[in-house]
Amino acid sequence: GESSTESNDNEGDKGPGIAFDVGGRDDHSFNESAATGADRAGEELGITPEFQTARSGETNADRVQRLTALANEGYNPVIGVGYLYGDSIQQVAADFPDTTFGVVDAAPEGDNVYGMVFAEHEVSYLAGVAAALKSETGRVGFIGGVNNPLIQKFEAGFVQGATETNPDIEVDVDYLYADDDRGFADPAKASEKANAMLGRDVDVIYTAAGSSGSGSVEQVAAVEGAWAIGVDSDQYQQPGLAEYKDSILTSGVKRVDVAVEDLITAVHNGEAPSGVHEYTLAEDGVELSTSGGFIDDIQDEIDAATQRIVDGETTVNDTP
Amino acid sequence: MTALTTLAERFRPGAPGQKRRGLTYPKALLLVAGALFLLSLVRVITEENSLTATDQWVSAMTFAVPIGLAGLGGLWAERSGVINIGLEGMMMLGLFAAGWIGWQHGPWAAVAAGIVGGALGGLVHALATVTFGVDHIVSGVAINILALGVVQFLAKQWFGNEGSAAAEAGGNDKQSPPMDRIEPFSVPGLSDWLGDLAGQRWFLVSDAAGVLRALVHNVSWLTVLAVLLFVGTYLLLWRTSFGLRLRSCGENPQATESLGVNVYLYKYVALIVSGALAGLGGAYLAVLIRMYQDGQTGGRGYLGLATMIFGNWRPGGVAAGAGLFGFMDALQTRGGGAVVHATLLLFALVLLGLAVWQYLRGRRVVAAALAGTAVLLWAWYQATDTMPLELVTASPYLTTLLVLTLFAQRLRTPRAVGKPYRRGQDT
Amino acid sequence: MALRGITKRFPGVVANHDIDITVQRGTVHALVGENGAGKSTLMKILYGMQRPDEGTIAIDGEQVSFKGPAEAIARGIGMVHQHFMLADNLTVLENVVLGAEKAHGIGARARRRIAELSDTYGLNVRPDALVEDIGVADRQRVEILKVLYRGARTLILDEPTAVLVPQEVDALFHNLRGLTDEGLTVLFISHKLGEVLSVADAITVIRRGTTVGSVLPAETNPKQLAELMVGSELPTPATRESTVTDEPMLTVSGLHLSGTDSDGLRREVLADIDFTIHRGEVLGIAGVEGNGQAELVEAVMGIRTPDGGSVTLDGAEISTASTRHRREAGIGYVPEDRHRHALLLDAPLWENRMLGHVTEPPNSRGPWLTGGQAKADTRRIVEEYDVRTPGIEVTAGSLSGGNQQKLIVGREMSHQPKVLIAAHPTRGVDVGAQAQIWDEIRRARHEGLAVLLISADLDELIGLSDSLRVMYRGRLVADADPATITPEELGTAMTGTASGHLTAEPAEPADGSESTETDTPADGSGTPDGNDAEGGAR
Amino acid sequence: MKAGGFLTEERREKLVLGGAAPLLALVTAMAITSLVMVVTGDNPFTAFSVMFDFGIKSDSQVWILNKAIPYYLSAVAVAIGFRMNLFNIGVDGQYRVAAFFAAVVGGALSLPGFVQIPVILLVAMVCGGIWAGIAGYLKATRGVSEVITTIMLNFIAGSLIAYFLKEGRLAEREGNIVHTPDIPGSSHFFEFATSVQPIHGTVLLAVLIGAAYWFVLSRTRFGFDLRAVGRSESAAEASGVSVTRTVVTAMLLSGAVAGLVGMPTLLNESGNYGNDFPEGLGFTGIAIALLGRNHAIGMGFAALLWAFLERTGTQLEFEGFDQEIVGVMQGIIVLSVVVAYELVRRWGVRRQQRLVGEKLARARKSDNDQAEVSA
Ligand SMILES: Nc1ncnc2c1ncn2[C@@H]1O[C@H](COP(=O)(O)OP(=O)(O)OP(=O)(O)O)[C@@H](O)[C@H]1O
Ligand SMILES: Nc1ncnc2c1ncn2[C@@H]1O[C@H](COP(=O)(O)OP(=O)(O)OP(=O)(O)O)[C@@H](O)[C@H]1O
Ligand SMILES: [Mg+2]
Ligand SMILES: [Mg+2]
Repeated sequence: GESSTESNDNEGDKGPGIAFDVGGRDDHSFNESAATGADRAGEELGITPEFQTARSGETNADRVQRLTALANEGYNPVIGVGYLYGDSIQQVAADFPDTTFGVVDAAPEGDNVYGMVFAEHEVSYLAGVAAALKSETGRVGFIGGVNNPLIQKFEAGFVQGATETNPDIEVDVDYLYADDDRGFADPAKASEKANAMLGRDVDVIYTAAGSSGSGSVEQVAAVEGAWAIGVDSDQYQQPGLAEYKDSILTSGVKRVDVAVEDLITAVHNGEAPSGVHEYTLAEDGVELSTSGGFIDDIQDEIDAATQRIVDGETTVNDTP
Repeated sequence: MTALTTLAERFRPGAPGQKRRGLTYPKALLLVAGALFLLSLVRVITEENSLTATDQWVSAMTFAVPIGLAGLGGLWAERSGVINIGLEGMMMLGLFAAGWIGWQHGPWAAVAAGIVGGALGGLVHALATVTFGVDHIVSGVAINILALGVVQFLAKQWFGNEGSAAAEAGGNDKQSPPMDRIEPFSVPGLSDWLGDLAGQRWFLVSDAAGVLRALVHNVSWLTVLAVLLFVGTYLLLWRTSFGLRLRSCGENPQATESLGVNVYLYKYVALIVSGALAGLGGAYLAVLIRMYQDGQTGGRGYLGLATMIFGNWRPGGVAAGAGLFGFMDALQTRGGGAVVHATLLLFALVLLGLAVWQYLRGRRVVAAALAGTAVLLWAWYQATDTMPLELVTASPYLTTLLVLTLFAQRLRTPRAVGKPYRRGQDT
Repeated sequence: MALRGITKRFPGVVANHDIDITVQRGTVHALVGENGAGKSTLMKILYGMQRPDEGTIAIDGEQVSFKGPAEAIARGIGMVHQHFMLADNLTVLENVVLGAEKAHGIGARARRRIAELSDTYGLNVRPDALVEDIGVADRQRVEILKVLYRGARTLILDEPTAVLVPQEVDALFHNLRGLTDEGLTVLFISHKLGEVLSVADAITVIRRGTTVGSVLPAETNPKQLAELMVGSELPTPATRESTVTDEPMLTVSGLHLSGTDSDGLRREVLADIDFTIHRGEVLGIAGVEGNGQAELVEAVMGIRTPDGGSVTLDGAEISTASTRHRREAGIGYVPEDRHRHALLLDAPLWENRMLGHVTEPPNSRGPWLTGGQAKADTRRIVEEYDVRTPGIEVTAGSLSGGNQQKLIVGREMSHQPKVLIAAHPTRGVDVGAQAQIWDEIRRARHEGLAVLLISADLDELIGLSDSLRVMYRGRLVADADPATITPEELGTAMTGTASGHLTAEPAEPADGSESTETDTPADGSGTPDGNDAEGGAR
Repeated sequence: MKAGGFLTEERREKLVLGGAAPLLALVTAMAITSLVMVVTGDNPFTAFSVMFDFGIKSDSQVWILNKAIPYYLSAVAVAIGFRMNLFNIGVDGQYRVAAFFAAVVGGALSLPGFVQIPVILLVAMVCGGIWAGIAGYLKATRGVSEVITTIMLNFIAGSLIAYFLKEGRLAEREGNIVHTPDIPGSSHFFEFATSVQPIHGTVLLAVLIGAAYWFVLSRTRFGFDLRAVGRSESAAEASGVSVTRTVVTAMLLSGAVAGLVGMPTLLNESGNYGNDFPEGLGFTGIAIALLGRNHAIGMGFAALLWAFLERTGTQLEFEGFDQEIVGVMQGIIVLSVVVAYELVRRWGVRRQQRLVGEKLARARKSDNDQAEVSA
């Protein structure tokens, strides 16, 4: 019979199509951030973005299909959110040379593919600086959801930032799972990990574990004088964590929204960006949030550290 | 191994005065004391104080309860003769229902909702297996698939709908809005006194105090409820006529029917309770993290099934199995590699003890094998200081596998479990 | 109690048709009839387990209609089923009080009541024993106790004697007499006409689902009764002309087997078993169930691994051979429990024909099955052995017991075995099929087959065997000459009271062989746990 | 004997019975799903027609076929266990372990394709077999329920792979993905070109395995033994089958086939095993084996149906439906299929017993008549 491609000939005039990771558009994390960016762009440009979400347990074929369908329906750019979309984007992009594809957290190749990666290690370095300065016990902790390269970037930056600020500081590093994406959705486990760390006199905990993070924040909030540091978005603002916001020191924010908004705008303006772009501290692609004002007192040190990184004085490692 | 062996088991030349199997209270106490002693010993040797720390045990309980509740649910079902591999699905239903009701009406309502949600799953299983006579495993698997589908579908419809009240309150496709907390409680004087005692680091005494303190310090009300359910299950199933009837449905339903007992009814009741318990396990998770979140059950229903077999279809055994699981899980979550590394020594000692026991019973080969394994573990312990995260994560599963391998042959399945039963049919 | 015009139809079968029976209070009333005559069905109707399609039941002149056993129990009716209805994993006490907890609870009061009943009727049961640990006769008494515990005034016993030795039967009858003296009524089914005549006050004969007559024991004899039952003359298992040769076919020596029970203790199951069966010889082994016969058979078949001793088949040592190898080498096997050990109930007949001989033609060539040939051969068996079936594609489970057994015997005989191991080959099989099976065994024996025969039916055992051994607690304790021994003597020997060579007293044999001709072995109730789990495997 | 007449009747009946159950199930499932959609305010007819229209597109068909390949293999692995009453929940762990080590070996070697592909397949089958064999061995020798061991082994498999799937151990890093070294292009499986996307050559592998499954089970002595054990362990043992050996063998075979589950992905798509390798195919296999009644062809249809639902579910999103409805459909279909099969089976058994009874009654009646005549 005819293929679904043949039956559709709307060419790239439908605005952006966004394919989310399993978390979905309201995951209070990078998916949500991407959605915010798309919505903002949509509002400014008068277009409506299409959002699609992955099911749990998807394979590459499912992602390929989702992206194909979006491209096929005429959405442009088509953006995959999450590194899992890396391979599939590359594959689909080859079939739709006139569409621009974007992907968050991955760096695939292709003339019409735009990879948006973030310098998580740089912002984590700043988080490490803040943690080291704020810690009274001299022990800080890092909890990763899954021990994979992406989360290792957070770890590497955080440890480096903390130790370079205070060479005597002890950093507890722990992961929830070795290789199981459950690590991004297991608050109970994160909560136990945090509780154990707090029991070992750790008083600042940086948690890079997706939705598991709330478990950790909750434990920290129960301890007087202890601080939690969030990731991805400004967790101080997050409605689900409102009751603990006074314990959220700061968050290492990835401006996925900015990246996505820029890409949509560019495509709307007839450009077709390609290649891999790293959103770094230098261009505000990542930043340490200041809501709550808890780091106002150490803002100078943080600014100095930022400057060192921007100037290339300090090179932050992206692997532990 | 095969059905033929049952002939041998039945054959008891001049059988009078046979012994009843199972643990007597003194034996059980002795075991507990022995375990505590070993634990203290290992604690002192390895200086891993968290082995007997209160927080470790509180956390063990937190991990153990949902698995234990699922296991208890499995026990109800299998004691009535129906295999319930759908526990995972029933747990999901409980988790979902709790999250759904919880954010609107508070955590206790969530608990009730979880129970109802799980019970509905149990009812479906009863309908399929008892009324329609579908193979138990087949029906259970189908329920797991269905529950997953329904829960994800409804979560998207009810929590993630743009502009809905739930979405406003923080819900999304994968999670419900948060609910209130159930505050844990501590027994005032006792908790502190035991805390002081535990702080002394005295051999055995402080260890006992640390462990016991977990029972009075920061205890979740739901844990209390779970403990009551275990005790209640024991009393109900082994001390009342209701329980006798229910258990005999799992042993010989034809005989039970012939004595005027409505076997279908008992199986229905058992399966609904089974689902309700699994649902409560799900609700426990929801209350713990204060919301429904996709994938929270994470295979705990299957683990519950494992603890049930591990526990020889008895509440005490299920509790012990879930406890072991919770303990290992808490150990690895809280302590990581170093602490799990310490348990190598613990296992080596336990295996050594078993080896001695087997040797005394005249089983030299088994004893030698156990002793050999113990030495290997000890050597491993000596040669390293920590364990890789991957192995640590696997430790609860490896432990379960090891324990079952050692003891599976002493287990006693309800006779008629898994057999389709039709009223008035002989076979 | 009066049953009037009872009719019960099953799909395709009229199990009961216009049954009329009147039972007087305080009597033992026997019900006889061949396999499948509808006796059990009738009793189940009386006990409320099945509803009659037509007809009425009156108790003490009052019409009743039971919706389930509970209502029958409430009216003082109790039933001991043909197949034991006990939960093995529960204690005697638990089995007894189950369903009747209201009466005395499930604790100390119940235990007292059980002890009381046990004493009153001399039942001698131990309330805290696990049922799986007790013997068949004890189980039987537990079943009776169950009924009495419910305060039954009418007892239905469906073939209670099938698995008992004569002494145990006597004890049971003594108990029954005690009951009727107390004013209870006993309804009693048996295939053993001698027993029926000795214990019953009245006898009703059922044939093909309907009552064909009521007789008083004093006015009839076993032969007449049997002819009334079957409607024709009966075959006899007697076989006298010897075909025994001196060529050893199967030699078992020094066989020893011990098993580990669930407490981890080792027990001796078989000890010092020695025997030789020659070409053309039938060796019968007598023994109360559970004395090691089943284990002996399994050890010879290679299903169990003995810890000592040797088995030699036709000069070849097979002590360590696998079951399959032994079967290929020429051992045929008719197991005791056909449902569990001889058939795949859900598989069609032709697949069942392959079972146990799948490595031999016509079932396979090399590693490949030859389904066509197997089917053709199944048709032959069905024809030759008169297996009543609509075709070879139906499942084995849908055949009646007798026809299943004919198929099994046909299958085993089709491979020209050198040795046939037959455990209760005619248990639960009706007289026609029984005669056929006996004929088949005799014919093959004539051609040189050696047979190891195990049977609870002493008449069959005596009638078919060329030599007899008695097994007790895992040992062969005595031997006997079938030409002279009587069932009673053999029964006595089975209880462990005799050893060495048994010789008969001169006067007995004539009477003994008389009753031989009329008794039909009981239905397949010898496996007390026919509804057992097949292992705990899941 | 009117055997001939009966047989045709029987054959006809078999056909009717065979067709009745799936039909009943499908109708029930559609009815219930429609109900759910109506309750949640969606129009089921629109949804079904969207799914149907999209599902019959040529690229959809290729996609469905490709997607069904691992599902089918997984179902066969599960079915081998089912046929002898072994419940292998561990296919999931088995295929992951197998695919991982096969990928490692494939990435390390660079032999010509026609040598290397078989080597990779062999490694996968051996690894899968070993992983399942552990459960089989423990069941056979220690009596440990395979249900538990395979569940535990699934979790342990995850840890095992996680240990080796690290940069510096057996894997390399590429952006945020860690994966085993790429298998040389020459060792990729061939594809069938079509007017749309190519069809994966591993479809042949699936067909081959399916045919072997059918043939071994129904046409060989070994298959007979295996089925005998599944139908009655006690009868099989008494008939001379070594139950313990059959258990171990069946688990090994099941594991070996499970080992192939990851191959279509590895050899036709990814070319390596990374932390984006699909998980959970083993559980899907259970559902598909149930749906297809462990039947070689039935499972094929079931796998295609599953893939069809997944393909068309995504399309539903574009029309404003929730794709999660597909999960509900899958659950309902499985449940209604098992219930429908049981009902139809029971009806068949009753019919058969009635036939036997009638036949017997006829025989008796004629016996009676004869007896009366002769009397
Ligand atoms: N539940 C049933 N469904 C269909 N047919 C049945 C059922 N129970 C019994 N029958 C049929 O009814 C007939 C009578 O069976 P019943 O069990 O009453 O025989 P019986 O006289 O007790 O035989 P036996 O001496 O072997 O115990 C049998 O031939 C059988 O075919
Ligand atoms: N519950 C039942 N439903 C349908 N048919 C049944 C049922 N029980 C028995 N039958 C039929 O009854 C026949 C066998 O009944 P029954 O067991 O009473 O016969 P039997 O000759 O006494 O066999 P056995 O000696 O093994 O007890 C078979 O044809 C079987 O199909
Ligand atoms: Mg009967
Ligand atoms: Mg019968």
